[in-house]
Amino acid sequence: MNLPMNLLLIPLLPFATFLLLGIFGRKYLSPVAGIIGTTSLLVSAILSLQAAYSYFIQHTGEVYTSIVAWKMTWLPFSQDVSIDIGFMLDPISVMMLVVVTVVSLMVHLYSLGYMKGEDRFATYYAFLSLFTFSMLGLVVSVNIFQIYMFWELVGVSSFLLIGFYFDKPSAVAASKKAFIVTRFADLGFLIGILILSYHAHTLDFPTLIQRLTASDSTYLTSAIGSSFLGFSALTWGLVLVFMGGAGKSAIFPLHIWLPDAMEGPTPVSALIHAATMVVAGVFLVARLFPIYAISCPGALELVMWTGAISAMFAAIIACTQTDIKRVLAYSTMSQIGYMMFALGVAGYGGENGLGFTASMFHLFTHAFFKALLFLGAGAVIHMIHSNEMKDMGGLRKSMPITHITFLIACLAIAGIPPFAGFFSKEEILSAAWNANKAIYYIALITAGITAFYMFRLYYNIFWSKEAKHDSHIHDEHSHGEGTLTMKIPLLILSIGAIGAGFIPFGNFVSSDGHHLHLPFEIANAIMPIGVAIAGILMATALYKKENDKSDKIVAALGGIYKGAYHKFYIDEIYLFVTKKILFNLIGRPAAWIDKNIVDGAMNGIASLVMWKANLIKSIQSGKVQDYALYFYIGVFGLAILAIYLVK
Amino acid sequence: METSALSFYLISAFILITGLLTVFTKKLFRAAIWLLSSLIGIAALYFVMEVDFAAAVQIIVYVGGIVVLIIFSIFLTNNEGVSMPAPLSKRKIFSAIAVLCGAGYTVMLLDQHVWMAHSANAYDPSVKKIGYLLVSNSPDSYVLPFEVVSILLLAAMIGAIVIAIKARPEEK
Amino acid sequence: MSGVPLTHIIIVSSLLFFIGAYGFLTRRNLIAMLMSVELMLNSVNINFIAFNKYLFPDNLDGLVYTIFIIAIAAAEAAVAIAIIINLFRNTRSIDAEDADQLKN
Amino acid sequence: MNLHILVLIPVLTALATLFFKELKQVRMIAFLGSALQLLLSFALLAAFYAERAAGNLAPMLFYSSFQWFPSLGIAYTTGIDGIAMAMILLSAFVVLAGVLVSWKMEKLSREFFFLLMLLSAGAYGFFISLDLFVMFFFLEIAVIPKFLLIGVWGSGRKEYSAMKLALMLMGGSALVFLGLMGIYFNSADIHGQHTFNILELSVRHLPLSAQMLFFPFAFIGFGIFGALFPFHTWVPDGHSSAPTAASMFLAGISMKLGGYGCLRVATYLMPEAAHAYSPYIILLAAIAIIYGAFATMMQTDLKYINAYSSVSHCGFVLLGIGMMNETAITGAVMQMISHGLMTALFFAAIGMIYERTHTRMLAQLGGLLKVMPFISSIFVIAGLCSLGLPGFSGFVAEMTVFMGSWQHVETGYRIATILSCASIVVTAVYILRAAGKSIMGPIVDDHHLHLSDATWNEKLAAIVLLIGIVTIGIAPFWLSDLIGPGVHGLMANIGRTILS
Repeated sequence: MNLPMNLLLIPLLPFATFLLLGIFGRKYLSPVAGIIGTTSLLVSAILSLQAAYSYFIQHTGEVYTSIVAWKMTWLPFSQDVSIDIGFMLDPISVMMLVVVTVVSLMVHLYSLGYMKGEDRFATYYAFLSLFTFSMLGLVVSVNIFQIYMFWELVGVSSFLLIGFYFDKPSAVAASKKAFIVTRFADLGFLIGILILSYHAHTLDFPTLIQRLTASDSTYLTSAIGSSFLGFSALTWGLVLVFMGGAGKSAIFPLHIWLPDAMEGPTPVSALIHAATMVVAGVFLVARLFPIYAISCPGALELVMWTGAISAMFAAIIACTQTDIKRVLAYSTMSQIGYMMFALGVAGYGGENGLGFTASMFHLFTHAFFKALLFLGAGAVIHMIHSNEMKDMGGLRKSMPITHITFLIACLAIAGIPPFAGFFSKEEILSAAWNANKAIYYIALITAGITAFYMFRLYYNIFWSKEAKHDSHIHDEHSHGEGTLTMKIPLLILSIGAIGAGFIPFGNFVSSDGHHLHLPFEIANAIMPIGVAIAGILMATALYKKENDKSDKIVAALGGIYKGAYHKFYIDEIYLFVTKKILFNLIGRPAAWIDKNIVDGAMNGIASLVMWKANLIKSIQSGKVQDYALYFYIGVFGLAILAIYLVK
Repeated sequence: METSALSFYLISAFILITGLLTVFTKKLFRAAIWLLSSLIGIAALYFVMEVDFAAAVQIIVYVGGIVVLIIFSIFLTNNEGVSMPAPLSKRKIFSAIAVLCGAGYTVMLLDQHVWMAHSANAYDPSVKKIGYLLVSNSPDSYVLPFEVVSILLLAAMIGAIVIAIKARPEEK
Repeated sequence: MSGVPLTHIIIVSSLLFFIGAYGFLTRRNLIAMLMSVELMLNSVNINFIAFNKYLFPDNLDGLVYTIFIIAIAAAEAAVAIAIIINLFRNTRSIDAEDADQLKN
Repeated sequence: MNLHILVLIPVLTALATLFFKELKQVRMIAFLGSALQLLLSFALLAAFYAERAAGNLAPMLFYSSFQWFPSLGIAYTTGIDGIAMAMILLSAFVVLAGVLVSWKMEKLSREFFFLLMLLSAGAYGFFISLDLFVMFFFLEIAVIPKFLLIGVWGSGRKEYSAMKLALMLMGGSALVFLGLMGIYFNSADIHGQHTFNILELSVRHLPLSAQMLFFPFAFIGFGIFGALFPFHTWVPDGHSSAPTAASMFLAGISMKLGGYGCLRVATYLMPEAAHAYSPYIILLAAIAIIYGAFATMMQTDLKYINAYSSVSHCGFVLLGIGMMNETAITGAVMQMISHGLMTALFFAAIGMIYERTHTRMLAQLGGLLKVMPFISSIFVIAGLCSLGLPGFSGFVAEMTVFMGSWQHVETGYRIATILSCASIVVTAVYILRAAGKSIMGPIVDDHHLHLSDATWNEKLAAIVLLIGIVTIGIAPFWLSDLIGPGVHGLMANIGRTILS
């Protein structure tokens, strides 16, 4: 195997770039910042590909074991429980290594051209490297607290990147919203960790999984034994950990931050909100998958249903959005719903592990074509300087490469055979078919809707209105289709979008490490292809030529359409909850109580003393005779006292 | 009731009545006169108790000295004619209560208390013995307090002069 | 003088004392207060002499005390009157109520 | 390597500042004094490690004792263990940063630096002394300078806050003294000898009745210093009207005196009572954390925000102590150190902003990132640290407290832990609200445009504190190795209550 040193280099290189650009970037290195960032990512990508090659290809023996290349005790809590940082090689972590580094490299390359004019160019690359470092750290973590740590770092870097154009109040609000919602989910994750570590007496992944899955282990019985509000502690732990994952992967209840996160620069959305960060939740559930599958099927059930709902819900909203980045954001949410419920339907080991492999395969292929979609959209926005569909149309002649690559990506995501999306989605559907019919049908309908809204997007950008844009192409300030550095990533990713499907994923990634032969029957492939083609035809009919058919349908749908367009008013509900309840019902009274009651009590004591002092003061009236009287009374009292005491 | 007991009761009644009158009369000068008569009554009491020296001193110093001094001060502050304003009602009530219960309590105590005489032999307060006590150098004599009192009197005199002296020029 | 019990004398002196006290507490005039103080001092003298005569006849401490008290009373009266005159000179009145510069 | 130099240097620096007139010399002396103090504490740390490496496992190292009042059993005994060592390092960092931040203190600069040094001398003395009376003595030394610093150099309602702070701290020290008397008189050894020495007292078990009576006095007394819930009202006013350096000292060091006192005096010497009262402590701490966090959300003045967040963070310290197990107490000590550093950094940043924009109101601030990038990034870093972001000390301390509090035997206390965990969300809300409004977003009023960025001394101050925060954040094992044995020593006494 390769030395731990060059494994460690993979995350450390982006970290070094972050420090370098962060401290010295602004003043000295800003012109050359892009080059530094990209080269360091290139080296890191090569190293991870080499690690993947040596881990998968040169692999001997039947089962892929998880190898801990390097581990160090970071913070000891007690003898057996401590946070340690390490580097673990495991089928899913190596796969994620490859995905993260490759997509991050593409985004780095793309940003060279896209972000050229920015004044905070170096800081942008610093934050991008920080993000890549924390994502890599998250992926290779060996300890559940290490994953939590890098989880927070990923959250902060997404906060910094979303709020990159910080002089736009909407960007600042979006970054705050993203961070607070994910932070709320991390709270669940933290409590989940506390529960699991309390019962398993360890934070280390391999031992944690071993202790909570071995049927005879005392830890497992203690975890299932103690219950709270009806559910066992283990279920609470796993559900809360899933809540953490759901927050980061924008699953249904906690998805409100993803559409607003589009305020960030488009390459950032491509990297963070398409390929890497949003799949962190899926990766987390995959990492703890044995516990979910073996010890606590209830939690897995919850994962399945939330995933399915999220997929369907997002697909419906995506059909109504006009901002192309928001369409892609909802499509990401829907695809992640796919991955989640694929994990949900899976069991542990052997044949019923198909869901797990399908989910990972979909994650792998989705990273490529979704990043491609975002970068393509970025190129379009870069030229048109607006996100709205209505300003676009007929761009296929002025942006040939973007057009072709965008088409490839749309075909891939819709699930048309030769492209990667078809293979991974078909595996998910067959896994769902074996496990749960209802989920299968939901997935089928969602696949159709996905095809529909993707091609709606495609036609609106590249076809429908012709004339309006000729003026745009010739005026000087438009960059045309963007520099070379923007085109290369598009081409590489489109190769990925086509080729990724043919990789025999089964014998690399599986729930228990054994090789898994992915069955490929034409029979159950027909249904998804048919549904996809139907979706595409409907979209062509409505949107290829500029016509009012789509407006008639919108009028017909009326209320539903408006609801979907406004994201079913979930944002407003959340806002109401936070604004009314948290701010007014708890925050304001807390501040008021502190100012008046607690502080008032202190001031009250002070004024009490002052009042007493005034009372005493009046005794010193200055009249000699008053003093004489008090003196007399005093003497008289003492005399009585003396007499009684003496007697 | 021998004559001396009777005379004692008469004199003490006289003392008490004149005392009350000094305290309650409106006119300041008249109060001084009642004080004078009360002090004379006390001197008579000493005579009745056969302590002639004390009576003599009482008459010379108190009646002759202090009351005259008081009358002088009344004239100096020229309000011999004026009648004093009535005391504040609040103060009068409080002091009346205090004094009455004080007096009542003392009288009640005196009734129950039995006095223990320490020696039975006769009491002759002859002037020779007083003189011996005051100025002889025997260990139990009072020569030291005697000297101290004389110094005190000297100081009092100087003090009185300094306080009451006409305002010095620079004060004006 | 043998017939008069000691208690009666002491009652007389304490009554005189309380009369003096009452006078001191209520009189509005500083000189009147001085007079009441004289009364109180005299009642103390009566006490001394009475105790000396009835309880400790063989030595004359009581009598000597009385003499000293009378002397001191004289000194005290002198100083008091000097103060009163001075006060009169400043505030034109010797009413006890006005003399409250020491008010808080 | 005797410890008296540690107290001697600040006192000498304080005296030295009195002999110079202009600001230049005075601040140079104060700077040299505090820098020397920092070097000395590092030397002490090295000696400490050497001593520990050489196998000397005595609870207190560099032990020395001089008779002061032999008849009463009071001796000037000094000695340090891991916890005291960490506290000394914290104070050294904050003092140096404090001096650097007040580089342009024109007004009565000589007295200002004199009082600062006196305050730091009190803190050092408090941490190294092992005699209850001497500890109380140094605690008192530290109170008066605070009053003067706020009263004279403060801003806003400075007289009111100075008076309030002084009175409440005096009240606190009165209670502490009562507690000390309770301990002193109830701990006579076989032949009737009383003593104030902590080591001897820890061996003599006080009768339970005495403990139950005097523990509340000692704990509440020190609690008032450490912002225990109902008695925390001096914190917002005191901190916000204090000058920058004073509020750094107040929050950075003097609130730690309270926490350290609660741990070393109240809990260590009266463990049974501590165990009996722990439900109340935990309840108050949980309230302080959540209540403080929510109250912070409503504040509009930057300094009030940081002051209230200090109340919330100090709640963690008391929560850790209340949980009475080794991990939680280690977490409490770490939280003291991390909170000391980060709140000092936060106040420094706010001070710098205030010096330039002359306003602390959120409404009047905006978009400072473009104008003063260094100060804004310091402000954001301090915010993220108090948020509990990994890589900074806040995360390390809070996670240790959470892990420790979750190990508590009784499952009823999980609610307190969940409540305090929930505070990380509320903290995130108010930190981002403050940072979002003042640092990011558009420029609010245009004459902020030509404000200058941090000068060299402010940068140095920030870097000094940053080094502390990041070293703990990146590699916390050195801190837990330093504190671990110290807490283990305490647990010998505290632990016996859980077993019995």
